Amino acid sequence: NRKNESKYKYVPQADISENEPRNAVWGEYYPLEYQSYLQTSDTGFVSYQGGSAMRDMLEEDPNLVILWAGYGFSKDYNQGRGHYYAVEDIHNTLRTGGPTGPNDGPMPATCWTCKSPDVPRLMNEIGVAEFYSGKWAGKGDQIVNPIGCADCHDANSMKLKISRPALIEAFDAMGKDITKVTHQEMRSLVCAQCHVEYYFNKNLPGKEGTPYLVFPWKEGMRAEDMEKYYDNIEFSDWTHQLSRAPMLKAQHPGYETYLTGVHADRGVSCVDCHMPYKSVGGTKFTDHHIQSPLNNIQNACQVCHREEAEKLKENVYERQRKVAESRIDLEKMLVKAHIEAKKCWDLGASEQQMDSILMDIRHAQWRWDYAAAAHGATFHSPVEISRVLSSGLVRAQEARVKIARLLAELGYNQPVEMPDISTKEKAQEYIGLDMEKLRKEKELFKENLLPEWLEQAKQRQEKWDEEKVSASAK
Amino acid sequence: NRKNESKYKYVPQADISENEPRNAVWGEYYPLEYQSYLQTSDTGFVSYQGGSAMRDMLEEDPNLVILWAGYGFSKDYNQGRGHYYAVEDIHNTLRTGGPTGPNDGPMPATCWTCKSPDVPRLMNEIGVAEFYSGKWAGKGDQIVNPIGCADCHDANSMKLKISRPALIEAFDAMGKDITKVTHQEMRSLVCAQCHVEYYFNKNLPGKEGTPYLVFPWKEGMRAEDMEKYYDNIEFSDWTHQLSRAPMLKAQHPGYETYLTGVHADRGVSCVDCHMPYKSVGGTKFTDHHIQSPLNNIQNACQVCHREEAEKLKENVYERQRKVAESRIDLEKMLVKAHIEAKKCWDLGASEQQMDSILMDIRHAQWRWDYAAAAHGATFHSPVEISRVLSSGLVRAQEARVKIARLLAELGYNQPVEMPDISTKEKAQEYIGLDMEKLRKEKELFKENLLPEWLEQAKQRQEKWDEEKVSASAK
Amino acid sequence: MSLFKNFFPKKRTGWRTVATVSIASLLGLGAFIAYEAHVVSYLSDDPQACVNCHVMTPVYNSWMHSSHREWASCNDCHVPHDNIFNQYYFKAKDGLYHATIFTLRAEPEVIFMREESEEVVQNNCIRCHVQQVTQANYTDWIESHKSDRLDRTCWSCHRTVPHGKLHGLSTVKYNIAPLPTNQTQVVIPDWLKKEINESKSSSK
Ligand code: HEC
Ligand code: HEC
Ligand code: HEC
Ligand code: HEC
Ligand code: HEC
Ligand code: HEC
Ligand code: HEC
Ligand code: HEC
Ligand code: HEC
Ligand code: HEC
Ligand code: HEC
Ligand code: HEC
Ligand code: HEC
Ligand code: HEC
Ligand SMILES: [Ca+2]
Ligand SMILES: [Ca+2]
Repeated sequence: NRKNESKYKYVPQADISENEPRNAVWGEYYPLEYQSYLQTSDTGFVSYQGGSAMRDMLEEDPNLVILWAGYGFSKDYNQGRGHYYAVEDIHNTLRTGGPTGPNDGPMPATCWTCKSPDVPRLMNEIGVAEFYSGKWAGKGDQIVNPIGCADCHDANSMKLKISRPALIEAFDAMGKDITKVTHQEMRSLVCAQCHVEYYFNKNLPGKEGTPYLVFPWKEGMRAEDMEKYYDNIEFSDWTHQLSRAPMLKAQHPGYETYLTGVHADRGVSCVDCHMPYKSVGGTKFTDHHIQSPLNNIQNACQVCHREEAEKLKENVYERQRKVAESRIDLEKMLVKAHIEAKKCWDLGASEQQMDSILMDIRHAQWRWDYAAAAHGATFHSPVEISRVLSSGLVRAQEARVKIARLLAELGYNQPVEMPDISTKEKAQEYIGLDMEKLRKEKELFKENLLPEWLEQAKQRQEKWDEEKVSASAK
Repeated sequence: NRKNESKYKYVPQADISENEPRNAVWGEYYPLEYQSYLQTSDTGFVSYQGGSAMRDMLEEDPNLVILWAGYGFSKDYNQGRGHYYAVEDIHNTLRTGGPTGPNDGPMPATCWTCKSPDVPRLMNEIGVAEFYSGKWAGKGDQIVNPIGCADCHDANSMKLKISRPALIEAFDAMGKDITKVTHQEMRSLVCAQCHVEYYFNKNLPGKEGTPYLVFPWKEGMRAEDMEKYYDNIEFSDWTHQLSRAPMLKAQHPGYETYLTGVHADRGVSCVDCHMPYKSVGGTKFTDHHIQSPLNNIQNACQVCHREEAEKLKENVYERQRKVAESRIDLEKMLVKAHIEAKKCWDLGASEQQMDSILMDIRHAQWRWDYAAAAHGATFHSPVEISRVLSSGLVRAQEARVKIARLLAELGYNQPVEMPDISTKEKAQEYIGLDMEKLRKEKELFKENLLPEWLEQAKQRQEKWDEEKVSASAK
Repeated sequence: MSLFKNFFPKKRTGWRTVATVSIASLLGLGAFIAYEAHVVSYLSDDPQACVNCHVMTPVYNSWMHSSHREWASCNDCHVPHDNIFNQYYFKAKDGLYHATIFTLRAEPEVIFMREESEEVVQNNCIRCHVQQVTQANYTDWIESHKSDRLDRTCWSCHRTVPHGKLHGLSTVKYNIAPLPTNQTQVVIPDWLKKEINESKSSSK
């Protein structure tokens, strides 16, 4: 009957094995989705603060180098590009350094988690904790396919699925059951596997020493809730090189901030805007060209808002511009606070004198980063982001007032001189980074180790095909 | 012909004279509108931060007493109630003091401008500048009818009209022509006659000495634009009693802030929310019960938003709560700044040392007031209001850092002790207000002068009726 | 020729006069109707064109207070938008019909859309909202939309779009503000205009 017919029309009898990481294999059965997915390789669109082009954030805003002094992000930080580049970009970033062998380099294997459908495959093969163990370079030969079908889909039914343990565990920690969500919620939760704040917990009972991927949602998802969570477990990502504050790094809390906005309130999912329906020759399908919706306003916004595209774009930019004003004000305050705190140390301040100042700095910068790191958040939820930034401003000013008093006590009662950090290069020089060396190491890695990884992966994948052919021949 | 017929069929041939100030006279011809207008006398609705009840703002938030030290608002400040009470409330507020005769009291006649339809009548009779001249008490017998029909309507055609010169002059100053606006814009501009920031300019060429009512829009309507305007003409409303900063008072910039919100962007007027259509029996008409739309969500919001009333209310409260957080943070910072600045003076600081600190305080508090004074603005335009508050926080922290350095220089290097201002009474005592005396004066005014005013007005109005009867008898 | 001759009545019967007069009066009547009802303005897209006729003011005012004011004018809903020819054909036909009823004073107290018009409106709802009511990814919103668009009218559920729940000529009491029949713009009363001009010159 027709019902069955439609069932078969939409669910082709695809022969894809579970956790198949190669998008092209899925693409044979779902060419429209695959072809649109491939378009995430396009880097031609630039918006006011987003888009698909490679944008060097440190160059656009050298303040960041100071804020992250002593931490990897001060070496290299770009805006996210399309999913197609996930693996390429993690190869290239200076943050992963230039490993020369499987046990070398600054980063743990956990860094791979959000970059590829090879991840669920490998987790399935070796176990989750085992996956997170060891150096980043230790699994380089295993992970080669950029984010794709197996990250979000079940190979048999094509249903949306959660492929990453961290999200399931985070729901658990909040006392929620991720298997009880609606279909519409799934249309955001597939993204929440990656577009969320995270940290590496090395003290999980039974897994001590492994940098286990955890989403810090136990106390809630607001900036203050996560801050409380981290304060409680006395966690810090690094110690600031200038101020010596115990810092937190916020990474893209995209899902958390989206939830506080009016679109989430109205049941609009990530997919409604970033993967709207598209018609090609009478066939409708979900556009897998995930990108800035401003490059696709007609399908992404005008479905619900019958405003002119120019006006809608201006709505977005206006919110982004307004929030950026406060964000940049807070940034400048933080730069001053770090450098002034350094002056205190230089003049012989004691730990005890610095204690509460450093906590203020930690909290102020956490709030700044929470607001800044989720690139979409200034549109997704401008009122919440403004609130968070204001609370950051309050803490930064507290720090600076205390610093002024302390400096006076230490005999220095005047504005602290600020270094020239007008360009990325100058700022990196100020904090003493040897960029030449870092770049050189990366070059060597790309000449030596990387080609080996790719060759091993190629052989592995070819073997799968042979196995499959011989299996179906049986 | 039939066209003329329709004119008469739908516009009753009311016999109302131009500038008739008595709402009941209009009410004879338009009973539905009049009766709904009368409901603005209802004081039964209280929302999170609004509603029609009398709310003593100084009691709810004693910080305000400190912020306005030395200015009338520190004596008495309530949230606006319904239009029905406009005249009663200006009689009762301690800000207008207890005048004993026409040339007595702290306030100028200009204060009447936004309180009554007697205003256009009187302006027409004696002239605009003459209206603004003299003391508030000098015109008390003339102004007795609360805000009403003649403020917004033409008596013949019932069309919306602008009855206040200040709005027309402000459009002029911006190079705009108010007669060229659309009907929909008029549905907000009638409100913009009063719900706007204003100041009294005593230096207008040709009108020196008269506190002429001016809307400071020449440079634009944003907080920074008006700030620039005031800075340029070196205007200040008063000198702060504690910090001696040259202060600005922002009064309800409701229209200006509304314009920056998404509803204005989408063509939604004040009237759409505050005076929606209403059905009674088989008739639809404009609900003249102007009030918080949260007391009327069905007509005010659900026409456009098919959300549940509870959810819509929560949307409003959520925005108000978030913005209130930053507002209160800024308030607390400003209280500290004023009191710390006072300490500087006490310790012998020089004008020159204080100069830039006081400008920072002026600017920070102006921004705070711009955000706080328009009670609706946290919903009308939460993103813009947040932006303005953040910029206030930045200026307040600049002031406090400078103060900390200056205090150290003056030999005082520790936190300044804060007085107990946990209640309105304590705060008013701290700034040395003799509330007993003020209340006493007001009592005397209400016993002696006020009854005279009302009696004179009654006689005047009775005479009009007699004249009319005899005129129609001719 | 002879056939033609026989077709007309005999010359002397005076039919010519009758015909001339009646043709002239028909044309005249048409012109009158057209003038009386502003038929020409009816061809425009300005909603005020519809309110040339007071019968349309209740619907105008309710539209004015509806969620659709900023997005859809009368013609967006009540005139076909499938092709230009159809659009103007429908307008002309409809306009003459309205004008005739109006001039004859035959308007009912409560007007109903004709079936023909209903179809037009239904198609227009769908024209704007097609994605919301057909697209699979919005079925979370309201699952029945896809079928509802075929077997019932949108406004059987969305009863207030855009004219509200009350229908009928007397449902709006004073249609004051928007009436083009009452075009004298007030905005600033004369006395105030004078005052301001005087005050301006005095300050120079
Ligand atoms: C929980 C998921 C998750 C983990 C774990 C994760 N990332 Fe990412 N990564 C993302 C997301 C999401 C983006 C895109 C952010 C954006 O720009 O919106 C991203 C972007 C990137 C980029 C491209 C942009 C840039 O910063 O230059 C690099 C490189 C990168 N990550 C490296 C890493 C490294 C190194 C680690 C380990 C320290 C890591 N990632 C851990 C989710 C993750
Ligand atoms: C497996 C992890 C993962 C999942 C699942 C994921 N993302 Fe991403 N996303 C990333 C990473 C990593 C990047 C940055 C890639 C880079 O810069 O190399 C990224 C980049 C992006 C970008 C930036 C693209 C551009 O052109 O600038 C957008 C937008 C985006 N993701 C949206 C989504 C949405 C919407 C979903 C869910 C439908 C989703 N992502 C699911 C990891 C993920
Ligand atoms: C970041 C998450 C993500 C990735 C990666 C992804 N998809 Fe999807 N896909 C979705 C979502 C979300 C939907 C919409 C499902 C819904 O609405 O129920 C979808 C729908 C589909 C559908 C159903 C038909 C349609 O167009 O709506 C097919 C088939 C599909 N995807 C194939 C693929 C293929 C092939 C790939 C790899 C090239 C892929 N997807 C990669 C998230 C993803
Ligand atoms: C599936 C429906 C849907 C989609 C898709 C959608 N929106 Fe919305 N949008 C809404 C709803 C619902 C609201 C809340 C207002 C309301 O209740 O009408 C809203 C509110 C807004 C607002 C006002 C909120 C604010 O911050 O002031 C803006 C601006 C906006 N949307 C822009 C966009 C843009 C730009 C896009 C595309 C990138 C988009 N929307 C996509 C449904 C949607
Ligand atoms: C209402 C529409 C809407 C929804 C829902 C939405 N986004 Fe966005 N998103 C946008 C817009 C608009 C931008 C701004 C793009 C720009 O600046 O070019 C954006 C930006 C982003 C960016 C940065 C892209 C870039 O170009 O740098 C990421 C990543 C992102 N969103 C991910 C998500 C995720 C994950 C979710 C759900 C948790 C989500 N979005 C929900 C509309 C939406
Ligand atoms: C430009 C118009 C305008 C002028 C001039 C004006 N007011 Fe008002 N007044 C308002 C508006 C609008 C409100 C309602 C504010 C609100 O609560 O939203 C108000 C409220 C009030 C209230 C009731 C609330 C309260 O503060 O206790 C009093 C009393 C009052 N005004 C007194 C005065 C006095 C005294 C002056 C002269 C110094 C004055 N007004 C000048 C427009 C004006
Ligand atoms: C002639 C000046 C004037 C005009 C015109 C005016 N207002 Fe007011 N409005 C006031 C004053 C004064 C108050 C405060 C009255 C009091 O507290 O005694 C007020 C109070 C209010 C309140 C608070 C009512 C409550 O219950 O809390 C609202 C809401 C309001 N006005 C909205 C409007 C809107 C909407 C318009 C235009 C349609 C408008 N006003 C036109 C002067 C005016
Ligand atoms: C604060 C401004 C304001 C005041 C005061 C006011 N009106 Fe109105 N009135 C309006 C607005 C706005 C409309 C709607 C006009 C429109 O939509 O074009 C209106 C509409 C009307 C209408 C047209 C019919 C309708 O209901 O839409 C009548 C009649 C009317 N008012 C009578 C009165 C009477 C009588 C009073 C005094 C009791 C009064 N108005 C006081 C602003 C006001
Ligand atoms: C005449 C139509 C209309 C009325 C009346 C109206 N709105 Fe809106 N509202 C809109 C439009 C249009 C938007 C912008 C979003 C969009 O484009 O869909 C919006 C946006 C919103 C938003 C999202 C903006 C934000 O700040 O995040 C909220 C919340 C909202 N409205 C609540 C309300 C409430 C509460 C009321 C009643 C007091 C109300 N609206 C009355 C048309 C209206
Ligand atoms: C989209 C709907 C909407 C529009 C348009 C709108 N308002 Fe409001 N207004 C509200 C809501 C909702 C509140 C919050 C009421 C509360 O807190 O109880 C409010 C609050 C107010 C208040 C404070 C009322 C109180 O109870 O204290 C005043 C005064 C006000 N608005 C005047 C205006 C004026 C003047 C305009 C036009 C310049 C305007 N509003 C436009 C919805 C609107
Ligand atoms: C958004 C679409 C839409 C717009 C815009 C619109 N109408 Fe309608 N109209 C309708 C619908 C739907 C009905 C049927 C209402 C019902 O039966 O409940 C209707 C009914 C009518 C009727 C029949 C009488 C009645 O009260 O049902 C008239 C007359 C009419 N419209 C005229 C107009 C005029 C004139 C305008 C412009 C001022 C207009 N319409 C704008 C959709 C629209
Ligand atoms: C000359 C006066 C006049 C004008 C101008 C006019 N109408 Fe009407 N209209 C009428 C009358 C009379 C009726 C009642 C017909 C009946 O029900 O017999 C009517 C009925 C209607 C109906 C319901 C009957 C139907 O056709 O289905 C609609 C819809 C309508 N008008 C829409 C409009 C629109 C749209 C405009 C402007 C573009 C307009 N009208 C302009 C006089 C007018
Ligand atoms: C010319 C385009 C157009 C036509 C025709 C149209 N609409 Fe709409 N409709 C809109 C727009 C634009 C919105 C507002 C969407 C937004 O919030 O941005 C809207 C909003 C709505 C809403 C949500 C707001 C509300 O009032 O509940 C409903 C329901 C709706 N339309 C139903 C209808 C129906 C039923 C019809 C036919 C009678 C119709 N529309 C005809 C453009 C149109
Ligand atoms: C059986 C009743 C029914 C019918 C028939 C129907 N709808 Fe709906 N519609 C609903 C319900 C229920 C909702 C969701 C709740 C709401 O928004 O009122 C809805 C929602 C909508 C919305 C989104 C409103 C928003 O919140 O922005 C639009 C637009 C809409 N419908 C248009 C249409 C159109 C166009 C048609 C005709 C093709 C139609 N509807 C037919 C019941 C119906
Ligand atoms: Ca983190
Ligand atoms: Ca002022």
